[in-house]
Amino acid sequence: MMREITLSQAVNEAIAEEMRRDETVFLIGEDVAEAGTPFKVLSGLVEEFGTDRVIDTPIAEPGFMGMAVGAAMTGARPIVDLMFGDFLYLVMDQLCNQAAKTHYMSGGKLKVPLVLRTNLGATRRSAAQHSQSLQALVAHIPGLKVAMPSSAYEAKGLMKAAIRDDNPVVIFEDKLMYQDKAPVPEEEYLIPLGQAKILREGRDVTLIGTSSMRQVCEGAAERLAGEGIEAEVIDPRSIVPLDEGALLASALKTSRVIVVDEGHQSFGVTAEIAARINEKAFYHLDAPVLRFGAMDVPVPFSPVLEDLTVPTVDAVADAARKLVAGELIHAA
Amino acid sequence: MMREITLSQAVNEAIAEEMRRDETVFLIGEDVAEAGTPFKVLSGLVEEFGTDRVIDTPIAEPGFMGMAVGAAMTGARPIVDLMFGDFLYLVMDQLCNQAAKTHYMSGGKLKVPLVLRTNLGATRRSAAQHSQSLQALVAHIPGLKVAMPSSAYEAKGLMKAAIRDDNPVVIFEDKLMYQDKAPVPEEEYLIPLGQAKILREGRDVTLIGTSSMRQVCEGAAERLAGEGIEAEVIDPRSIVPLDEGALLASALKTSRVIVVDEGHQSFGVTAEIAARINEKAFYHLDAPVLRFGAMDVPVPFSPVLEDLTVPTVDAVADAARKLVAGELIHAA
Amino acid sequence: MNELAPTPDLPEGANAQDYLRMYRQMVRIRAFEDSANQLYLDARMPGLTHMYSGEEAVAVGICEALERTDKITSTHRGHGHCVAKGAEFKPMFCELLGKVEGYCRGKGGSMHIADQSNGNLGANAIVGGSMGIATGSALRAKLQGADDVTVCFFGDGATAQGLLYEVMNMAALWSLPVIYACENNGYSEYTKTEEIAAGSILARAEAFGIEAHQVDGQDVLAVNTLARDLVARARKGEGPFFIELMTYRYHGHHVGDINRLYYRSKEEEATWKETRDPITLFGAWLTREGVASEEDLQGIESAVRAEAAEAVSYALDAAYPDVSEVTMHVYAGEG
Amino acid sequence: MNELAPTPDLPEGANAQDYLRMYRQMVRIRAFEDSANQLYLDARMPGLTHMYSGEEAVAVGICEALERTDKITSTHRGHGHCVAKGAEFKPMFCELLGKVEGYCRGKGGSMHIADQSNGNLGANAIVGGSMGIATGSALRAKLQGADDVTVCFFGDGATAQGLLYEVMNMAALWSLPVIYACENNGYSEYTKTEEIAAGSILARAEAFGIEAHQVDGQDVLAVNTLARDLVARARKGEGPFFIELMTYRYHGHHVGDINRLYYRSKEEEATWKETRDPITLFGAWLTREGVASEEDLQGIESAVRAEAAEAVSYALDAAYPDVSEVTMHVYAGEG
Ligand SMILES: Cc1ncc(C[n+]2csc(CCOP(=O)(O)OP(=O)(O)O)c2C)c(N)n1
Ligand SMILES: Cc1ncc(C[n+]2csc(CCOP(=O)(O)OP(=O)(O)O)c2C)c(N)n1
Ligand SMILES: [Mg+2]
Ligand SMILES: [Mg+2]
Repeated sequence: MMREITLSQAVNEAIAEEMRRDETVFLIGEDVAEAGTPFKVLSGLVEEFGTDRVIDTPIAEPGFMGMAVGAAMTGARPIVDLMFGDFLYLVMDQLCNQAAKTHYMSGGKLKVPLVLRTNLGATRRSAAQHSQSLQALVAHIPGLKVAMPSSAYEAKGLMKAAIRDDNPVVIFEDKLMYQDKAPVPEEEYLIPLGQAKILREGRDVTLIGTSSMRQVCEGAAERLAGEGIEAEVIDPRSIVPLDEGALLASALKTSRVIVVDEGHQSFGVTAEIAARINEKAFYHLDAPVLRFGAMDVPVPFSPVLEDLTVPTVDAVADAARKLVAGELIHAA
Repeated sequence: MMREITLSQAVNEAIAEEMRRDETVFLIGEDVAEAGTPFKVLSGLVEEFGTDRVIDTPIAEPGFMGMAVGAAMTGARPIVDLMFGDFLYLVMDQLCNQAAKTHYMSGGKLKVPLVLRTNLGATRRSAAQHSQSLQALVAHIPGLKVAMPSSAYEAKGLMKAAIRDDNPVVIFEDKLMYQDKAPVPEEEYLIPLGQAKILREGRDVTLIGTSSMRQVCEGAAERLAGEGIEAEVIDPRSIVPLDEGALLASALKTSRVIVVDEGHQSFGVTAEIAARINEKAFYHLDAPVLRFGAMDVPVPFSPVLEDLTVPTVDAVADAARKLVAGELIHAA
Repeated sequence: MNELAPTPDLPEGANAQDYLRMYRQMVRIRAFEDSANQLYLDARMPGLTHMYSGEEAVAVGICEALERTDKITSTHRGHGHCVAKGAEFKPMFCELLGKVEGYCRGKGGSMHIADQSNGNLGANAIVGGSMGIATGSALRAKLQGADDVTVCFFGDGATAQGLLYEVMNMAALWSLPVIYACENNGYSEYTKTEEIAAGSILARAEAFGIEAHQVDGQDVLAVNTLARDLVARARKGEGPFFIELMTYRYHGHHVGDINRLYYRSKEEEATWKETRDPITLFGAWLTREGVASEEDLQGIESAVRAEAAEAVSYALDAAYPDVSEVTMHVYAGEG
Repeated sequence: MNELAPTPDLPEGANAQDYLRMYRQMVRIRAFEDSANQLYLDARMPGLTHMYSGEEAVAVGICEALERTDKITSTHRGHGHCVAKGAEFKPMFCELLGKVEGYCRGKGGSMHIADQSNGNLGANAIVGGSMGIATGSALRAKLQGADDVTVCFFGDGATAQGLLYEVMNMAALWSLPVIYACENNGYSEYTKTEEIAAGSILARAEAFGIEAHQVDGQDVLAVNTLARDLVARARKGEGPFFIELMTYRYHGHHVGDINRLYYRSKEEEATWKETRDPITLFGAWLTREGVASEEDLQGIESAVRAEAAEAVSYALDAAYPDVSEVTMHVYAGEG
């Protein structure tokens, strides 16, 4: 039987393997060395690779993000650790004006092979500045790739692919999944960016879920199965590049699609996926593509409020049921 | 006949009127005083209001953005001038983690009434870091309002409403439109955020255009009119709040919709508008909602390339023609 | 330095009541933190929190130099500032527990706790995130001819954020009434200050033409004396100022940071607690100077502890916000 | 100072050829800028551009102290750095005109121009935007045991950006081989430096423990002597360093900035041009010291002007990129 490891271990292994394989790979961020990050994801790496390759920084996100860009442009492959996804706002200029555009602006002469690993996810009772899921912001910027692992297996394979990619890649890990286990092969494998995965086949409705929203989709599918509804569950795994082909194929098959992502719903990831499917599969759809994102509110601290803001199995299953039953949802 | 003034004059008038009306309004930014900004939009204001209310700053966007938040929280109404929309990345933390969330995080106790005025628009041959249209980024963040004036008339009315709004409002002016004239009443008027405007009625197809893309839509409508196709042109005027009702009503009427916005297409403004219309008017649509955004590439310098990246009258008219003719576009 | 100087430069007009209020405020912070920590250990508090214990003389020494109309900005380690600026226990514990009677109606929690009506502009979960806000508050004061002063609290770790230098530059150029109060507790998270701060923190402020002082952050009188002077001068337009307050946090970086040996020793912690505790030192000074008796101080202590206990049980029983609150306060002027 | 010191501390191993190459490089920058300005005035150049004229001794003095493998980062006012680091005129003018033979295939334009193969990591249209890049390049050098040095050029205005202090802190903590070269030309856009910079720029670097020097940016020998010394020391691991180069831009902030009276006087401009021109000063020194004759210098000048003219007409005739280029180079490894 395949061994099971946690998502945290998977990330750690991926990085360790790539650091062994390629001397130019190094880690940089706050409390990544001895502390191994507050989530302990990087524990043990400084012991193996030393403080030259696992670099603790001052609390200066724009600074070390910019430095990673410069290091990447000149022959290194930095992995930047951004402690919380909410701090993306601080590094946007270095990430979006510099890293994302350098290859293009230089006419292909300079490359910026770096990985920015950060996280997403609410319901940790961490309030509005430590709970955001900001993948839509970076997905909007040409030149960046964006991966969203949905399990330990994906986390390892995507991380390894990202490290070897010659472009800036942003990886969002769900901080609530670090202790979730999944089967992960001992042998080396990579998951190319841009390949969605069908997690469950079904013919009645397609549930597309990113990151931990995969679990929400799988939970809903499980529940629907008990009611005789066969849901197909797909994880895009990366949203840039987006495996449009796989998503469309499923849409054509089921004619009904629900997209779930934990970022704010408006102007978020679900909008793009829904718009593309509508655009390219419109005449094959029985119903509008439905979307579930986080509520359009700053994440509240109080548990009774916070839990209301994220997509749930209940809500997704319910919507799927109505879609399949042919009920008009949100009909104007 | 109503006088015509430029968009630049309209913005200037709006700010001057509000500064006269309310002592707590002040302007802050780089070279806003004597220089009146590189676009000369604010010329004359320092002469009337003095350097205490028209404040030249060092080149420290995060710093003065943060200061505006603090000033707004304690009883002033700052208008922040951000010279290029591309610099939004630099102020994202102060804008999105602080300004946008303060009211909510404080349980309604603190308010942040500020206006961030900045610009968008390519084809000025300014290359990748001075040509972006980043409205989608801020529209994604709950707590911010986002206005996109499409003419001098809108620029004045929206600016006045924004200054009086008790929330952080981001206004994107199209820097290529500063010299465009439009009729603007001498009497005071405000344009409430969240009210779309129907610029041209039509029954065959709806063209939704933000900011200068309104001109593209009007140009397309003009051309289509010559061919007997009646296009309805709508300007949302603000994208947060979005006047969903007006957009849906038009979609129901014409059954065919095209959305045009100058931000990058993927994960952009057109995705949200298209997704919403699909979601809520699906059964009334004859065809998928089509989208035109800027190409998903960093804006190139070379004119021959840059001109390819933005939506054009040709492209929109062509798509509308095909929609009306019932041709499947992008059919899977 | 194991005891406070016997005859400090007494703040003008200070008297026994002032001293005892300062003492009481320090004890209140300690009691608040002990209760918060216990709530965490009992798994009755959602999320995490960062304890201010050990640093009480900083918040109290400074806030006792402020008027109610003066403003402060606070940090992720913000309970101390909140108490010191005049907050009550009940709405504080309610906030910590996500209850609707909290200062932020339960929406902010520990990292955003603030009694806004006393001029606390908010705790901030972005390290350095409030430096602009504080400086902007001071700009507003100057523009509107108000005479309030704003104090910006932040840690040694936050000095690495570029925002500080941007706003110090503007504060200095425009002589703003703001005081930058750097709480140097020797660590940012799990890293020693010397590993993350090159050169001299004071010199950085001075390079912008800002008068900068270092002070023993365990000595509430020294802190308060300096703060009174600088606040008065800032009010007259002589600001900005910078203070580096040398202090120590007793607990881990946050309540869950239990195994700390890999970044600091038990001995170091013990030395600070045993020889440099700000409450013990000030208590000893108060009795030595005859301002209060041991019994007086014990009386304060037990009254405060009782107040805290009562507030905790009040908060535990208090109501959560109604679900309708979730969409409330996203925008001002919309319910 | 109206003439260069007669007997400067001659850089070790320097000789007539070195001097003449320096002179020629300064002339090349001036000629490039004059042509660029003319292209703008003739409406043959798309967009705007920022002239380096007047500041030639800065870029040349520093870049002549560098090896080809050393790196620089440049600014919106980047033509001078580009020429000084070894770029050729033809691909530069092609870039300026958006032609496919440009260094960036026409995709970058004036604000992103760079001869990457000579270690120029790019001009940058974000003021201060390259400070992280330069420091990161130095970090890479240190990690990989390479001995190259990186010079980060930026203006006085850019010292207001917090990023500078973030990366100086890390560069100092980790002794990185980076030199921060602040081109203080007295203005950021239309604002005088003293209105936007509080305190002392040098002291700001020093506060981070960084050795900092001010030098006359019109004196190419002084700049070069200092730069050689610091580059050599940085190569040995003694970095980082900071240099403030006092200089002046002759043109407006950009080519369209014609009416400048509201922010600086005609007299000021004239004084700099007439008494502190870096090329004139160095030319006078060269003839005085007998390194070259007037005719030699004129020969250089006319050769350079001819080279520029030829490159301009080459670029004007050169091809634009094919439309297929628009989607090329968004991602590396995809065509
Ligand atoms: C921008 C940002 N980066 C990182 C963090 C994570 N973080 C929270 S507290 C902290 C350490 C802060 O150190 P210091 O400023 O010295 O304050 P102290 O905790 O010692 O009071 C860090 C790194 C954060 N909250 N915000
Ligand atoms: C982040 C950012 N803010 C503002 C600008 C607009 N801008 C371009 S150059 C400039 C002045 C820069 O002054 P300085 O650094 O002294 O360089 P100089 O132009 O004098 O060479 C400004 C404000 C910009 N390009 N980027
Ligand atoms: Mg600290
Ligand atoms: Mg300058």
